Amino acid sequence: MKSLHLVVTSVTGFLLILGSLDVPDTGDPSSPPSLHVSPRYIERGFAETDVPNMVTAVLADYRSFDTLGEVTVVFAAAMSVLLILRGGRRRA
Amino acid sequence: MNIHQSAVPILIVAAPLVASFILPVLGWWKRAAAFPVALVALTFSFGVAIVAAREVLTNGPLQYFLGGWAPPWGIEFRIDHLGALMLLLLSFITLLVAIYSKRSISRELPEREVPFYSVYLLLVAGLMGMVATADMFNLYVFLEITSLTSYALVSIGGGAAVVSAFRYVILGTVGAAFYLLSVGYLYSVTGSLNMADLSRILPALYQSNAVLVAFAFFVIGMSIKMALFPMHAWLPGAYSNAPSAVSAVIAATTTKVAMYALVRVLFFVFEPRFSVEVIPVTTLLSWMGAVAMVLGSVMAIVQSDLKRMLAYSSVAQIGYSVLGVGLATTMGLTGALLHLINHAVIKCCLFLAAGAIFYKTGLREIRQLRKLSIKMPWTSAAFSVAAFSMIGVPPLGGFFSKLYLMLGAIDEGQWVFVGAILFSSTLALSYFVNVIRYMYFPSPNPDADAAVPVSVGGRPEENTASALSMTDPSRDEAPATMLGPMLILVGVTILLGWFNGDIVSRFLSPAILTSFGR
Amino acid sequence: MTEFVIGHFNIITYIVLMMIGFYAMTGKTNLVKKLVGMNIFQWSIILFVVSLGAKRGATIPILLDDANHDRNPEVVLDAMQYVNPLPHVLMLTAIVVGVATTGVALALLLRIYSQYGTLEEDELLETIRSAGNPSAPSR
Amino acid sequence: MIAEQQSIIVKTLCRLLVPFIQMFGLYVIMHGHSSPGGGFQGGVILASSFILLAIGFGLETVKQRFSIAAVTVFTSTGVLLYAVTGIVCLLLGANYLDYGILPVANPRSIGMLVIEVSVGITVMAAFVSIFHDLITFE
Repeated sequence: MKSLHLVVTSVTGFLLILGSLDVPDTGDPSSPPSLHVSPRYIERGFAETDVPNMVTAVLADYRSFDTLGEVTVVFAAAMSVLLILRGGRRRA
Repeated sequence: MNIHQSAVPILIVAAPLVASFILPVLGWWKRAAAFPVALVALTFSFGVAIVAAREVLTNGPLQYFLGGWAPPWGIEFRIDHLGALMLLLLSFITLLVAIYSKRSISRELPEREVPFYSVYLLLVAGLMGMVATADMFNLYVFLEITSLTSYALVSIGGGAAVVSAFRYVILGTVGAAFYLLSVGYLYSVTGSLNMADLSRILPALYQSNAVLVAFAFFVIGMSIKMALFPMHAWLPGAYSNAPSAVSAVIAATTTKVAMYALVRVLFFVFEPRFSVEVIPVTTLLSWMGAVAMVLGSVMAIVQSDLKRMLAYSSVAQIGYSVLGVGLATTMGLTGALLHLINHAVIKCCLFLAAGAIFYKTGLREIRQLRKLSIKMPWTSAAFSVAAFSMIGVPPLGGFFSKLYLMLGAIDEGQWVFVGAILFSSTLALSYFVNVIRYMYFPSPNPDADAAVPVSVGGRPEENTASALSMTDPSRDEAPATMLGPMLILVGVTILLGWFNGDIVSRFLSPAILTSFGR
Repeated sequence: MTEFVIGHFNIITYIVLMMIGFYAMTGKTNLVKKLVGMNIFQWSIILFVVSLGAKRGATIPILLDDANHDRNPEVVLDAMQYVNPLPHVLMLTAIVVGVATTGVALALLLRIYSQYGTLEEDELLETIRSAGNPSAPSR
Repeated sequence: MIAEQQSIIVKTLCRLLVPFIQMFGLYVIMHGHSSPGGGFQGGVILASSFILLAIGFGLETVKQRFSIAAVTVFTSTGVLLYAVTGIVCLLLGANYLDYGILPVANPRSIGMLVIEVSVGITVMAAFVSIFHDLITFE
């Protein structure tokens, strides 16, 4: 059983190394992520949103629906834990 | 096909979300308010889904820019014909299950209605969001909302449910993490997250290792989420130990939405030629589907527990749909999607019937269901019709989807798959007829059946009382709020059979042709 | 080979971490160790995606006060001057999701422990089987 | 699970640290526009201050200041505020969460501030709630 898990893990790792051959080098300024969508956030972010922190601008404006989803996950976790634990036996 | 802007998509998702956020505040003030609020939100969502379907049918796909930012910079919602049908199905089933859950939840989870309905609405919102969104990362967020809430809902079933839920957490997280990994690899070579944008950029990169690995991990991740055969370990425990209403909704929706996401990425983000020619993943998928069909049915036959049998039957039915997807032809995909819808409706109805039986009698073992048709005639009838539809008896919905799948396999000359479909359907016939036989025509020798110990679960005093009452069956039907949704679903499966041509020509074909037509 | 390792040190690191986490998740029988493995697994992926945003010679994606644009909204900035903010945003969400999943999993573990008195998977399955529950999860 | 009475050293240290942690949490939330930080980070810092208080002075002390019903209500008001902001934008005629339409000066900046604050409230309350549920279960 243990050896099966080792084999599965090694195959996964090997596949990922194989896939990484075509991933651009770390910090490469001409990699697709640096050239395709993100330049607009940097170049026009302040002009469009009035917020100097681009991470905040993307988080709370360009992709604010993702953030709503993120807060929903936190809310879901709180409600889930409440649902799982609070009905059971409880101390005071 | 022209795409037009519409605010309808966001309303479908926002209604259950906002209702879910309001519930804890309202429930703090008055606990009884939880159910009506949930019902109003789900009805609203269903109404908007009808409007969306009408708009899609008359004007073509809908599009919505969240925050007003155009894709690929912002997040986009897009509802095409297939998405409209899925939203209609999801909102309809979740509404019916919510009505059904009123009685069973107030008994199974007294005092916990507020968090239950809050989490239930979040599950609905997550499912709707997964269907509506056209952004790869937003899909991940909704996938996680769906997963987290399903873990919680499964775990409250009592007994071994917590263990099943933990297993579901581990496997579900592997699935979601593999999906995130694939999004990361796609992002590293394209720089984009929007599906339409990706489908423009990707064809030039089809030979890239990173894209191949991203694709492989996407398929594995989604296979775990939709419980395709070797990765189905979480499903039987989760379905059979969850509360009955939860089993019905999870069986009918979560795996289907994962399948929808798979179809969408396989054929609409990537071109069909990628998954057929560049890496032969569709061939692999169809073989895995065939194996799932046969082994799932075999496992279903040997189960003595009704809900567990239905769970293994789900593994087999998912195999049918995956087989159709793997054929990668118009006919195969039509069959796969039609079967997905049929299976959602039928399996929901079957789990609701199993839940109603448990609610009234406390019984879960198939062999204990003797003479149930006298005690609960309507529930038995609903179960039987749904079972016949699942087997594929002609005028019902299940027949036509299997027919499309067989025609698709014959077109491709894949006689092995035709044989597998027929064989698996025969096995389905045998395990469903076994249940129906106990319900309607128990064997003359009751001692052989009575030797089975009373099942664990439910309240012990109820179990003994009901076991006694079953020896002297008198009519004791499930309450109307539970019976109604079941009978409506039976009606829907008959209608799905009757109008299968309309569904294919108006909803499925336009969606499939956008990918296979070009 | 050397160039690959130097250019992709982030990827090598994350794959090693991911394999550790994945092995712990699937191979360990203790449920808490599985949960720890799950966390390592998620965090390795987060490391990977965050590292995609890096740009040589660029600074954090917050507008510099002393930049020559003088906070004039009309001036278009140079994209090469700041790192890519998008992976940071995405992974902030993924971190939150990971924390939320851990919370729910811990709650489940508490329930399992109070119900069965053990967190070893084989002992758990043994207890469930011997209790005669027909719907015990199979291995 | 938590000892009701800790030693004087722990209590004094908690008493000293908690106000500063809370202040820092508020700063991180409010200053997310122009420095690293934001609602989630600040919310977690605020939640940690309550958890530290619970460790030092026992859960009952915290409950007296921040009742568990209030925690649940806060969890949902924060996220409700977020969703309602989106709906207000929708009602004013723009897209969901398109703050540009809000009738204030610098609408996008203000809209984002509302979002950050609502995220902070929810995250703080949610983590306190999860902590409470995990700690009181036996």
